Amino acid sequence: MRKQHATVRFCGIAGDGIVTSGKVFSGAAADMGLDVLVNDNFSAEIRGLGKSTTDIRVSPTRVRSMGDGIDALVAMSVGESIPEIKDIKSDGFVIFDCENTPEAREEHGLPEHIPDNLGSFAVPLKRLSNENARSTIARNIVSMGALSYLLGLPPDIFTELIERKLSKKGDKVVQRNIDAFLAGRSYCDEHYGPHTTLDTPEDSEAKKLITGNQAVAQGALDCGLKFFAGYPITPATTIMEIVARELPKLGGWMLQAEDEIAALGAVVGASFAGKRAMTSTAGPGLALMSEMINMAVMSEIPIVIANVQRGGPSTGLPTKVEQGDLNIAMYGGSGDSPRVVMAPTNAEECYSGIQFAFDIAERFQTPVIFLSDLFLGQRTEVDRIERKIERDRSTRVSPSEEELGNYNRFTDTDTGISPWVIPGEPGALYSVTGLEHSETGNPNFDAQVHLRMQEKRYRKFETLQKELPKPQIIGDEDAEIGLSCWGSVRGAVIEAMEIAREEGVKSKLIVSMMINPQREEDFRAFFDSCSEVIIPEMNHSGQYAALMKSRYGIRPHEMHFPGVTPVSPRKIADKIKEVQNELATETSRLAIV
Amino acid sequence: MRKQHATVRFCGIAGDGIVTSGKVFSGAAADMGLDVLVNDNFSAEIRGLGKSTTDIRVSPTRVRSMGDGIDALVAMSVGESIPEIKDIKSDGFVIFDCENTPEAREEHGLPEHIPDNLGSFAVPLKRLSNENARSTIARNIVSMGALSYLLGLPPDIFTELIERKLSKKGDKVVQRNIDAFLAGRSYCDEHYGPHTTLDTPEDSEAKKLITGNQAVAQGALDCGLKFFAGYPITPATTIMEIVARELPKLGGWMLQAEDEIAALGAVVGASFAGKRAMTSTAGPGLALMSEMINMAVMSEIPIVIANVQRGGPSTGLPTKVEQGDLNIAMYGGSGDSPRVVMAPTNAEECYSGIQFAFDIAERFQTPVIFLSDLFLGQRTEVDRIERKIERDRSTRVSPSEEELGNYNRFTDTDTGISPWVIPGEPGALYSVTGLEHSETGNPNFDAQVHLRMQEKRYRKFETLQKELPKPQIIGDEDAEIGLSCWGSVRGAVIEAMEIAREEGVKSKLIVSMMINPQREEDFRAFFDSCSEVIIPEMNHSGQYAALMKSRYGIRPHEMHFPGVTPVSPRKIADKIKEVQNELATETSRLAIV
Amino acid sequence: MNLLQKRHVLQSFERAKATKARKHRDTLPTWCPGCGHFTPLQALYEAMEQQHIDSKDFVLVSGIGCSGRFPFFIKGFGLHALHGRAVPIATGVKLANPELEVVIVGGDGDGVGIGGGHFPHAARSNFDLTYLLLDNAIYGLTKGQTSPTSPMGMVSATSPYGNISKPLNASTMALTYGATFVARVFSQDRDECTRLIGEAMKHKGFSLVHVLSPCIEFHKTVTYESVQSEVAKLPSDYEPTDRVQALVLSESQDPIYTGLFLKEEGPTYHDRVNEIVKKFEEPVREEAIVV
Amino acid sequence: MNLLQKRHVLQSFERAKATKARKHRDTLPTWCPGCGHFTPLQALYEAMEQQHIDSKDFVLVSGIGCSGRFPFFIKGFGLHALHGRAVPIATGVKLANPELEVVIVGGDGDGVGIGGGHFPHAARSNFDLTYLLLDNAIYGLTKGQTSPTSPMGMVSATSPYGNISKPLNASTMALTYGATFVARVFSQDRDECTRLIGEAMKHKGFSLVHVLSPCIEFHKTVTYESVQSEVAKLPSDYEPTDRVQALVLSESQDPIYTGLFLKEEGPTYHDRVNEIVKKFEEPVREEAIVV
Ligand SMILES: Cc1ncc(C[n+]2csc(CCOP(=O)(O)OP(=O)(O)O)c2C)c(N)n1
Ligand SMILES: Cc1ncc(C[n+]2csc(CCOP(=O)(O)OP(=O)(O)O)c2C)c(N)n1
Ligand code: SF4
Ligand code: SF4
Ligand SMILES: [Mg+2]
Ligand SMILES: [Mg+2]
Repeated sequence: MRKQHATVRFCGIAGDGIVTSGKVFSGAAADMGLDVLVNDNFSAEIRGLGKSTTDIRVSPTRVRSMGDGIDALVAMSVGESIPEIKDIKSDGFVIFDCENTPEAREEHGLPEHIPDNLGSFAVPLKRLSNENARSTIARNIVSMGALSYLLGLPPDIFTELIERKLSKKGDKVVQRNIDAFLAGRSYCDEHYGPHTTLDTPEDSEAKKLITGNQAVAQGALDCGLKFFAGYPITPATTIMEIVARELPKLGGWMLQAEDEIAALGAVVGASFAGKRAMTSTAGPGLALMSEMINMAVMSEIPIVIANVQRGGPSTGLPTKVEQGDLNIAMYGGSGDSPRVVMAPTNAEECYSGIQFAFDIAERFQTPVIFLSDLFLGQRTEVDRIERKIERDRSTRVSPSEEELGNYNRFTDTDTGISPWVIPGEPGALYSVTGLEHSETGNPNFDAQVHLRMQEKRYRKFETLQKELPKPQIIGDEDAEIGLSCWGSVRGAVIEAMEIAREEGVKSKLIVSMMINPQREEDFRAFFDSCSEVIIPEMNHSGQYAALMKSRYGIRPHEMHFPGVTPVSPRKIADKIKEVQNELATETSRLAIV
Repeated sequence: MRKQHATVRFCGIAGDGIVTSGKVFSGAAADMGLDVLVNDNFSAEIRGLGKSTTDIRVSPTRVRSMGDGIDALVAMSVGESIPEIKDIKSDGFVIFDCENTPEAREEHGLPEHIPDNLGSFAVPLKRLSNENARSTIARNIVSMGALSYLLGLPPDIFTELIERKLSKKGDKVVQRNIDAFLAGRSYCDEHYGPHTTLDTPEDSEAKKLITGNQAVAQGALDCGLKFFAGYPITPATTIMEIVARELPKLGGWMLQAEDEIAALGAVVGASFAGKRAMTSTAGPGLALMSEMINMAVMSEIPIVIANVQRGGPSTGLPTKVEQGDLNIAMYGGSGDSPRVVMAPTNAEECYSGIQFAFDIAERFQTPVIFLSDLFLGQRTEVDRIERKIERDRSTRVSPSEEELGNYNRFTDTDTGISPWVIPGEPGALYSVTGLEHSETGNPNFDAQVHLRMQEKRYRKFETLQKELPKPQIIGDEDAEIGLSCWGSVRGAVIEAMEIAREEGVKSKLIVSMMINPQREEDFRAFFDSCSEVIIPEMNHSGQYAALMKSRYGIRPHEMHFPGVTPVSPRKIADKIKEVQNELATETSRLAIV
Repeated sequence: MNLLQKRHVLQSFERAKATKARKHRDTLPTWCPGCGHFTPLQALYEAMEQQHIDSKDFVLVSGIGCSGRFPFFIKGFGLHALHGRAVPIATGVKLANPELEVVIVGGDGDGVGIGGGHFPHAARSNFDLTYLLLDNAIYGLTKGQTSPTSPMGMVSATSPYGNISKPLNASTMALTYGATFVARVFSQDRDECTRLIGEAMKHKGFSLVHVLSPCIEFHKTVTYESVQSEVAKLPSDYEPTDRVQALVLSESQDPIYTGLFLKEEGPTYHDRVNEIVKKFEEPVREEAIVV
Repeated sequence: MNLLQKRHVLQSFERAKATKARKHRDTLPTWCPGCGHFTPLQALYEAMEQQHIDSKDFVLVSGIGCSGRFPFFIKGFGLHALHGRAVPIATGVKLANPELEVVIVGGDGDGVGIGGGHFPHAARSNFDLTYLLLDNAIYGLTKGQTSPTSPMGMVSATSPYGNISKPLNASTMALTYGATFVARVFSQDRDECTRLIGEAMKHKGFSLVHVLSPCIEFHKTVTYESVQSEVAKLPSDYEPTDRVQALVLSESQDPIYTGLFLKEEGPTYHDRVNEIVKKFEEPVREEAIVV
């Protein structure tokens, strides 16, 4: 049968080569010019008994989300794979190991769990690996052969990729793996024949791949990052690891601190000394940084924190996604503590967004919390980034000659932005503090001074609001149903809207990387133009919805996805239809009266 | 002239005996049976150049707030006192030092700042102190004599109080101070004659005084506190200091930790081991505790945190009041992190509230953040507390014999509450973790398990909501204007409503110690019954208002007082009148159409 | 996990089964087969066994890290805490109920990195706690970053050009802080592990057992072999009574000494608390105290 | 403040005026008249003066406490940070711009209490920072609670029945952590203060100057007189080159030695960073590095 999209899942435990399988399959797909999205699902354990899966969704057209269900399951280990079968779509199939011939497949306990409607392909992975690669280690490559055959994908690009990836290990290794791959194919050809045919892309140019975390690191490095301090934490560690390797090449440095407080402290210090500086972390680390973020708010020091959200609360679910840190990002400071909160929705925005974050942080002398999430940070997607390399970029507001004459660090201006002089620059000396202070920077606890400085700190946000780009509005302008969302959910929402539209219901979406501040007029106008609003997000309590309710007075339909796995476009599409339906009933009921 | 309320301010610097003056005056007033409220205003510096003032408001009827303006200023030092003159009401007066005779008063630079309408009483404080007490140190006692005379208060209760307080220091000291006091009186009698006559109370029984922080400590000790760990921080330190002294007498212990994280960590440990345990802190400390609070949320360990709010953000204004920590209390955890938030409104509620906090924490196995504030915590007020002493009180839910048979630490129940077994008790062994976990307590990252456990953690809050006492509704039931407030602002709001009522505008108020969860139906019904809602609070960004907007969909008039000093009832009264006015215009405009 | 690996895990575990300390017979540790942490786990089982500690009176508080998973592999009460915070939490447990046997387990990152601010105070206060610090000179759970005990020059994802900070020495730190029991042991020396963990638990006061416990998955230079070749037992006539002497020997890198550096008897924090609390129980004395 | 007190403050301050280091001629320190911290402040002025440090290149990072107010009394750039966090913040300042002279000032509570987790890492990494730890064995700013360096038995509002934890020793800790310059001085010994602060600033690497600086307002037992009677200068022939020797002498309580315990030359953290960064600047070598 023909398919447009297809999602493949490799499932196994450590030693099964799940990650490699994912890399090879997605790499080959990208080489063919297919659009690709990869979502890894690791256990929080290092090896031991942990299960891991990798989903790869490919399509000749744009892949926006992991979709609903999978088309093919490659079951590398039995026990772990059985619960995955339920995710397979009605026209999908399973590949699994069999000792010898398909007839012997009953031995393994897996086949009886496969419903009749599914394709069920027993392949002697271990045997073919042994025969072709002299070891069981190439089982995943055998399965790749089987899979490529059953999906109707040509072999060459796979073999080329295998050759490229393994060339360093010598010809023998390359040949053995290619043999294993081809053995998987011919076994299926012999015993089963093709199953699915995936559409091929019009533009078959090979695509590059990138993860969200890579895009964040690249973006920061390209726009003048000079100092990074961090503490390892899943799923943010890769950002600091890339920076550790790349920053010294550009004359900068990554400091591994003793904890998150020290990491952010060093960032505050470096920024005070005039350098673009950042850290990356996840929920527990962000919680530890609360007090230091506030220090930066009060002393108006630019900092950028890339927070890659994982399941919470507390240590929570380190290797699972959730959008749970909006509350703490917005409200995690004691006292009245305004800060910028941003949320990129895909790898492109990870790149452009982090650059914008630096521009804002520096110009407005404020912390920026950049909320990525585990799904976005770790997933592999097609690299659509337009690089913008400007390594001595600065958006700092320096004082004019005149302003320097009578310099105050915290001059109260119309914009709320006070020109600043960096330590080491001549013409002005001052101290900053986390205490309330007057324009000079010296501590001051007078009621009027406090009022004035609070207003100044908030005024910067009004200035920023005016300078922001417009939010994106997507979909049918005349739709009654409006949606709003944030972060990596955007892809699934757009896909859901497309599904709903195909099924006869129009809708529209407002979404912006800017969570705080936001162009409130645009949002208000959008919500005013909707009869009903739906807000889907990946958490239990509806954190973004609560913000929208408080800010715009709307009463949205909230959809709370508990995290762990990326959200389902189908469920959102159904909700759109359901709400439209209610609306129709409502209207007709009103008409009757 | 006769007066009902009177507010007296002592102003000076370290060494002027401001605190003693406040204690003596408020003590004497309470001894006379007057109602009393004292608000100290210290500088954040230890001594050096810091200024301090003490306001004492007294009245034969209930004193609910510091009111607006002062009736008498006792200027102990010139430079510091000049800015205070503007706060004096039109019929008020100033007492200040003069070298010798009133004629010589020009020397001091203060009198020219005193407007003509005010009483201006030069008294040779230093000279009379020297003459009567052989030192300048009794200047404040001389001023007390002058003040008591000018307010028409009888001398005996003052002299008795002086005798009582100083008796330990010997007869000579007592006599010298009494002489100084009487010298101040006779000087005024001789040179000026009486100025004001304060109404005397019907019930002249002597009153006891207490501060909010004392009430918190007392409440906790009376309901079974066994362990306290803390780290000093203004304005919460006195709670830990009282507990340090009193807890060992009851077999418990106060541990001074190395920081706030360790303090709360020790509380978590002690509570896990089955003891009622708490800590106290203020904004910067609460920020540091974010991660540990979340640990308690996730592993369902009861903890109580008394957070005495001071000006923020960051180190902020350590010795000034603000209601700025509602956001961090509610939302300061990473992930979806439900917690109980309470805010007492006066010393009685500090006492009863903290006891309720322990009952809730233990029964619902949850953190409770108890938001007092600097004004409430430090102010002295009349002790109206009904002691409830139950030192082995427990609201813990233990498993039945049957439940113990097949014990799971986190059994999913209808109430969300899982019976718990304390380490050391027989019959069940388990581990808890900040990771997501199944009913057994063991780590588990399955989507369904996460969903189930999140629901369970939130379900406890629904159960609690049903068990809560009704919120207080105060004022005229049929009023169109409704108010809501939280914490120590309540007193000023009630006073404002009384003022507005006297001036012809009715209003009503809903207020509850419970901020989260809240009896939502009652609040909704109240708001539904109002045409307009006003929410005054002591912060810049309207944190409580934002919560009410999000939770109830209301669009209130927000009043943001910037903190530093307690709020003004007059301003709130004016707002009530203004909103009623608008409403009237609106209605009549509608009527015209 | 291939069969060979599975067998390794099972074997490590089967040996442990011999004691009754294990919680669930069907729970396998989640560590990599061959991880250094298996032996100290078994040693702890045995020490508990030898001292007849009732599971219900045993509380294990752990940090976050591979080492932090101990509570789930042992029979008793467990509190798998936050990264770096096991020490203060354990303090609360012990002060609230001194009848409990409270043991702390954590890694090097956990203990002298993020938790390094708590360690000095637990030691100087002489809380009656036993602290097993499993030092693999790396961040294991987060997949192999440089830790505060990593050697200079170590290459890892966070120090791709080599670590440029001197490593810390947990034993020396404990001695400086005033800990009253300080021992170091190589995790593969099972008998020594059992003996020292047992002694530490018996000791009244704060005890550190600094376990050199290699990470076979991520550490390329600190391995069983490297540690084996660097360690040497303290001289047989060494008396663990002199703090200065202990400091000097614990600092040595060539060889790295293992064994009991110091054991000092004296009142624990709780003993001192009791002294104060008791005064209030005696009615005659109560009046004497001016508060 | 009575005139006498005012005079004391002014006098302490007038003396300081003699140097140009003071920021505003009209800003008086907010400390209690007679506070131990006045002399180290003056000593810092003088050391800056002697070394001709340009104010614009001087950054003072301080913690929270009475000692933390230094930045407002001095001519230069100042960052009055959070309680306990001056050390990591200063690290960031220095790494971002090594041209700046970065000095840290903080109290005992700030440095070995709440900030005690950062101190080890700054020392072992040998960041080029000078740390003035003003130790008054009490929490001054919050009005006199027990601190981690308070003597056993000390009565305060938070230890009303006497402190029951052993005090920590900041000098010994710094030595254990690997600091390359460790000195202790009595705050009233003005010349020694000036000399050692100057030496510390000149030293390339992490320098601790542990200043015994009594709190006259709240401390009843650690006073000018008590400290004066307990301190003794290090023997005149003492060579500050041996860490173990330094450890032993720094531990001594009778007498409490003052002077320079250790000074070790060697590359700072930044020197090592530079070495790495330089490799990438040299095009020939760049290719050699496999990343
Ligand atoms: C506040 C916080 N920061 C970071 C982490 C991520 N994290 C988990 S374990 C770990 C390090 C583990 O290293 P170590 O303590 O040496 O234990 P090991 O795994 O080596 O036994 C880190 C950084 C976390 N869980 N919490
Ligand atoms: C996070 C946090 N906790 C507590 C405080 C309150 N606090 C301010 S200064 C201080 C202690 C000061 O003692 P020390 O560091 O010894 O300095 P000193 O005042 O004695 O010079 C404390 C506890 C704070 N500002 N921030
Ligand atoms: S990663 Fe290292 S420390 Fe962790 S379980 Fe594996 S071998 Fe052990
Ligand atoms: S309280 Fe103590 S440390 Fe603080 S200024 Fe006064 S004397 Fe100095
Ligand atoms: Mg480790
Ligand atoms: Mg101090």
